Amino acid sequence: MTRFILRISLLLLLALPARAQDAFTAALPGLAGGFGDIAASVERLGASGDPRALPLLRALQEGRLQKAGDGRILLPDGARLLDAATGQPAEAAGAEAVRLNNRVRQALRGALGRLQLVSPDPAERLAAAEAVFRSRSAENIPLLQAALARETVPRIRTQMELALAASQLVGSDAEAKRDAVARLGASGSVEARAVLIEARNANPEMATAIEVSIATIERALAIRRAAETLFQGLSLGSVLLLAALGLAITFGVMGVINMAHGEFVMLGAYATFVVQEACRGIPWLAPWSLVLSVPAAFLVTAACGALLERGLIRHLYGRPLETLLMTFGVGMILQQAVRLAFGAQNREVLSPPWMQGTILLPGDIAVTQNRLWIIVFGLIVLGLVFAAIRLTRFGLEMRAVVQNRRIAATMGIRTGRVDAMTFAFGSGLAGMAGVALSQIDNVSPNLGTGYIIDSFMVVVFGGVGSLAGTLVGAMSLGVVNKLLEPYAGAVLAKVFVLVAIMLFIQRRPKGLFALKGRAAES
Amino acid sequence: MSASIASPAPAGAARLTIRLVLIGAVLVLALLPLLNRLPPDSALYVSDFIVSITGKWITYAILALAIDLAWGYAGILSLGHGAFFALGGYAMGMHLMRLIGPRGVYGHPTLPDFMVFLGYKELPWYWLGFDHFPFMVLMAMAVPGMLALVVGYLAFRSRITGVYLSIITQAMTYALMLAFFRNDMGFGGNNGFTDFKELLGMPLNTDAARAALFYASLALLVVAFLVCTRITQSKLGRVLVAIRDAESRVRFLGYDVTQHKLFVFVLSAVLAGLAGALYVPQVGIINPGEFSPGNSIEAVIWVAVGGRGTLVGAVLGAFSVNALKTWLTTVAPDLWLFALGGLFVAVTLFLPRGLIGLFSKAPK
Amino acid sequence: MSDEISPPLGQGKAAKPVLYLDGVSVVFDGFRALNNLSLVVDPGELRAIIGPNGAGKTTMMDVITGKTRPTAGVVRFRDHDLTKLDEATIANLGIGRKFQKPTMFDALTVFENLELALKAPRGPFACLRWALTGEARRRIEAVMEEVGLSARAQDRAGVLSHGQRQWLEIGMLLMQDPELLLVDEPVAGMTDQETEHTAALLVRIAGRRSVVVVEHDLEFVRALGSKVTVLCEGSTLSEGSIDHVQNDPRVIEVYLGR
Amino acid sequence: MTSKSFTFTRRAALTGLGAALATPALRPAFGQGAPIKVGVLHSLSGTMAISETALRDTVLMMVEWANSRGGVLGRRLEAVVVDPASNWPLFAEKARELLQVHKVDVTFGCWTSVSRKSVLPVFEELNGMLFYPVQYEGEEESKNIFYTGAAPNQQAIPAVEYLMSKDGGEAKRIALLGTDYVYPRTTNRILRGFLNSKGIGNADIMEEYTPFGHSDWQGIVARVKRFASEGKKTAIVSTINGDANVPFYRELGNQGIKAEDIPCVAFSVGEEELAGIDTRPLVGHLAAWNYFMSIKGAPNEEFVKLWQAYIKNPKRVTNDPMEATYTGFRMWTQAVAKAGTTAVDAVRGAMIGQKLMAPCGYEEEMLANHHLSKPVFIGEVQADGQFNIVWKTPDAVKAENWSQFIPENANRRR
Repeated sequence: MTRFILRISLLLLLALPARAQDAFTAALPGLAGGFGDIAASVERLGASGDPRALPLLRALQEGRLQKAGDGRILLPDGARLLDAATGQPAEAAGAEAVRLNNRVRQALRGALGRLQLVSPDPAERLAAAEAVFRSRSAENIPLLQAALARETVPRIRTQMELALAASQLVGSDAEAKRDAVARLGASGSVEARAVLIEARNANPEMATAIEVSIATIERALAIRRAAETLFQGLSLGSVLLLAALGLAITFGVMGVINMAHGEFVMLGAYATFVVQEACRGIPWLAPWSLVLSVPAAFLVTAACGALLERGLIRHLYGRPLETLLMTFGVGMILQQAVRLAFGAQNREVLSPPWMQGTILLPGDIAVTQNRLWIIVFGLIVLGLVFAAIRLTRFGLEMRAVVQNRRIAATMGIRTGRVDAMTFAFGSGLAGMAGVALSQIDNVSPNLGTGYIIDSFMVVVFGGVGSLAGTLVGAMSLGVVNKLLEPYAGAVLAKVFVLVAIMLFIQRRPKGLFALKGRAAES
Repeated sequence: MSASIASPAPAGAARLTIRLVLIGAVLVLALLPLLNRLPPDSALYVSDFIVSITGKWITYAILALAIDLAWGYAGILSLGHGAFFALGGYAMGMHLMRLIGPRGVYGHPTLPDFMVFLGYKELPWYWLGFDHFPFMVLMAMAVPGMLALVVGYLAFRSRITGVYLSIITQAMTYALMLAFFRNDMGFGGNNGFTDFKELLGMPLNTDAARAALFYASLALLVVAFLVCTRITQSKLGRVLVAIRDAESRVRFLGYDVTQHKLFVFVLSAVLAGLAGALYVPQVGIINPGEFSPGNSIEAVIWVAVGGRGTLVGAVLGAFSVNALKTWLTTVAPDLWLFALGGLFVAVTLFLPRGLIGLFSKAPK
Repeated sequence: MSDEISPPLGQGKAAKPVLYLDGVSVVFDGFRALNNLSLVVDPGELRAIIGPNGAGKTTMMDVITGKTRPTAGVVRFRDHDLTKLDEATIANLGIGRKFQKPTMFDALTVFENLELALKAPRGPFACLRWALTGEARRRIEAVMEEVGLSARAQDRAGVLSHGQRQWLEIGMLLMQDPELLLVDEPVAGMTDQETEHTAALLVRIAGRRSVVVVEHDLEFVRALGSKVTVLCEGSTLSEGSIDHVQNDPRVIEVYLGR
Repeated sequence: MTSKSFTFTRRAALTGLGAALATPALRPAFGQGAPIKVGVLHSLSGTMAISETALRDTVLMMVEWANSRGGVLGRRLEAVVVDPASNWPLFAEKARELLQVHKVDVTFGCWTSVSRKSVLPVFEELNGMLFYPVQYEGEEESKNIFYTGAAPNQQAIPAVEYLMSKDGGEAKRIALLGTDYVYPRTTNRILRGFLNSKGIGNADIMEEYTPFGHSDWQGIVARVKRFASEGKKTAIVSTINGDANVPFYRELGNQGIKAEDIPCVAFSVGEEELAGIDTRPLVGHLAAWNYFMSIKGAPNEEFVKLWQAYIKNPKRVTNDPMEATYTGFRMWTQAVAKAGTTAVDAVRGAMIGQKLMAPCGYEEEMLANHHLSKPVFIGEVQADGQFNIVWKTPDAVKAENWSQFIPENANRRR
């Protein structure tokens, strides 16, 4: 009798909502267990479709979910903690956070994906579609089909269709499988390729069709890879350009060999750090601290440059080799001063949100945002330098002093002031390079040393005194380096480039964009 | 540009004084290993540390001499002389590695330890012959010499001078540094060579070996100094000074400037290579850090501090800067870079003729 | 390199010219420094070249001595094509040059400057082995006598006055024992007396060698009493005796029109 | 010639004065013996200063700690700090100076393998004693060195085992990325042998080396991504050293490599290194060490408190080599107390078998091969720059400095 009643109640419980609720409660204890238990529970929660699962899993993802000493799972709700099973407030004493590892995170992504496929937020739906794609499972097919039926945003649709194809590939419907292979092949994405390669071994009967699809993807990827290599080269080139622009002024225009140039770059990076720390307390300003750093770094390093020029370098005009040795000493001092002031450890310079992650250019070419911004920044700085030299009074005076100091002086130009300003300008550019480098490299006292020789090579290769040469030099060195890298490795590529430049300079001692004519002779 | 540089030929009486001072200095140096044999409580006792560190400084002085010959006289400011020094050092290092034989950690009869654990099966061809001392000595001279010949020929033929030459030679040593850092080069990568056992049958960790290396270095310094003096006081020396001050004018006199520069550059590289070869067994390690551009610049600064274009100044500079560095890195480990950097600034600004300039009157 | 010393002494106009320039042009960045220039200098001849600033006088010297490569044209010295040779080889063939701005080695003494110029094997090993023979010393002393610097033999060239530097450089030319001398503005900064002395010296030298003098000072050119070539905008404007060119209307126009 | 560092003298004077004023009764009274000299051989300038200055401070802290407890053998400790400036021959010179001129009784120092290799002959020749606190490639054993960092079997192999386990994501393809020097080369060789023994063929192993301080990781990270897209679960094992890590992790974050997809386990990235990186995009990437600052328990709390009080910064982090320095130092004081002298030979004998409840929460023991038994922890990077320990060995693991995965060691196996 009791058995009969039990059966009836079980049947009743099996009615959908009840069954789901039961699955929800049943999955909870696992969350207090080891990582394997947690992952299993998460999967069950994701499959449950229970409305309470979503806030719970989100809390878990954000590390807010607590477990009590007795194994009850506690969900934070404002300041209170609620028992996840009963929804009643619970005692928080002795509770500790449920910890995550990669396995749990992976399960979470799939579970959340399934639950969020119909989320009202398009960004969440897109992320969910990507997550479901990764956690491909035949169980997702109906979910995806339902979601697709309602979806209107093309980009999300594409992603959902991919996810559906990937899920169908591990399903049992042979017809759908064949179709999925073709659709995955047409997508041209790296992830689809991975899915196909994985499926190849599991489905020997479809090997030919899969190979065809993989080959289609490979063709699309080859073009994209070439474009990405080009981008990497331009990105490296823009870093070189930024590092070398200041030298193009101080060395190219004034003929001063400033071995402390790298240290000015480093100072610029530290200025970025200081500005960031100053903005830290002001939430609306914090994401823009990097923008503020640009003028700040320029001013700081320009001031240091002016000081260096007026205090030391001007006594050594006409003796470039002595300047070289002296500025080497200055570089040592600057490095150690920063080390003592800020500590030898790296300093953390955050990337603002708009500089993080990857974006897709037309043609699905993936480029990292920070690199893209640095290329843009490099070109803007180059444009500003060009404008400063060609369009401003200062630029005119600078060119006059460089061409004929004596005559410029007789025309009333204060050549000493122009020298100081020119040097300060070049140093300020180094500081701006430091702002960019703080986004890709260490902010440490040694930051500048890695760039000094490359910068000199860029200036000499491009042609001393030519901004166009510096641009072309930097970009071509960057691209050639990246073209060689996959074959020769990072080190040899660099060695080859260095040797090539040395040989090139033997052929054309004045560089790519040589100043011609009698002026260049003297 | 360098009108203030002293002429290589001081007047007779002054020259005699300099000679006496130099002979005295050599004798004092020669006494050091002997004083090391005195009982430690003796007033004249010189510690092992002083002997070994002085031996190292002597090789630095030879390097400085080589740089001064090229820079102070011919106006060739190479910022890559550390590369020649390091190449000589690597030649010696390879010899010493070969001599370890089966005493290595893995007990392989021919392969050095690093090759064993990098999975080499046999010795690369460019390691052959380095087990013979004379071959090593030849290579310690020939490899830096050949490199100088090639780089110098290309540069001088294209009339690359002044700062351009400095930048190119700097790139040369930088490229070599990157290349030697690669483990695939077969030179031990970043670790380079170390844990040497013996040289010419002498165990290296003995006082006798230290004294022998000390005297070998001192002898090379004296010979190098005499060779450099002979060159600078010959007509060749005057041609070099002429090239330094007005290169194109020398061409119009019918001198093949490329040949003269090449001669002195190669000779200077060979000297640097030999100095490097003697340096390695005394410090017990050679690694790609020796190629770092900073090292070469520092060596140039020794010459500038001592006073360039004087030979004596180069030696004086190498000793004094290194002594200062050794002392400061112990008494002021956090602040020594300020002192050294400050010294470099001060010397270029206030003592264009270096420490030697303090002792001799200006030429005008 | 040729070490032969065979100045074709005393040969007449019929002899082969020492220096032969034909149709020489030099273009810098679109600017024609020399424009189809032709010039023939005979053995033993003394030739004065005048012309306004920018006429191409110095460029012409640069072309002859190998410092600048012509864009077009023939430049021959005896049988040698100078456009293919470098400065040192040309100098060793027997062409000496004195620069507009006296250039020597300031860190060396007067004696050492002359010693470097003295005709002798020029290679680095030869220089290393070089020892000053009595003969060489006598020659150097003779030249010092000639240019009036005997008293300053052991002084650094850097401390000489401008006029003395001119003399020293002329002395260096003499030490080179060249067949052809190119002398750029030799009397700038000299006193009248020194100028006269220089003119006499050049005339004396010219008997044995060919001398080409570039000069602004017309009095000095007149004192040389030689054939005069007037350059303008990179080409020959007029050629002949000093009186001839001074009366040439084109020359007058160029000089007055400026 | 007295040669205490300027900073140390000042700091010691200040703290000593402070202690004297605050608690005059507790002022340690030292016996008549001359001070015991402790050499500190860590780079304070140049590229390695980033890592090594913290170790210098740790040794100074321990000297102060020992002195505050009455010194060792009733004698005061005195630190001799020198700056070998990240220059390897200078390391050898300074080692000689410490031993011959300053006659130090013990030296704590070195970080890179090459610096240790360069001073090793000096310590052997002059019979000095060096405590080396950093994990390294093994394949070495010197009677004059005590290795208090991990040998490869105490770090690399457990980490890769974890990656291949169910919890670690069941990696079937491994990308070995390293800086081109001997530690990564040897470690990767050992790992390759280990992976092959676990059925992962060479086609599923990618190995790539970069120079020191490499800053442009775009191409390599893109290649790893491609390598990972070939149908098997992939993981990265990083032996990237020092400075190159910041640009590497930035690139990893920016190219969207998530720990759930391609986890990256590092052997040279600790709390100090993470201090210079925005760790939010890196959550879930791993590090294998024998100590993490986030370890619970009294020994670690004591250590962290001591450090933050000494450095006067409540936010400064501790890391594995600092813990190794601390552990080595304390074992040395125990051994000196046991031997009753600082003489190297006697202390060496007394060192073997020394035990200490280390900050890592396990009892560590100095083994006869001069290496420590150590537990292994795998931690996942958290958003706050600390590590969340996701796996640990049940016991301390005995060090195997001669790896069984290097065939040449076959005849050495014990």
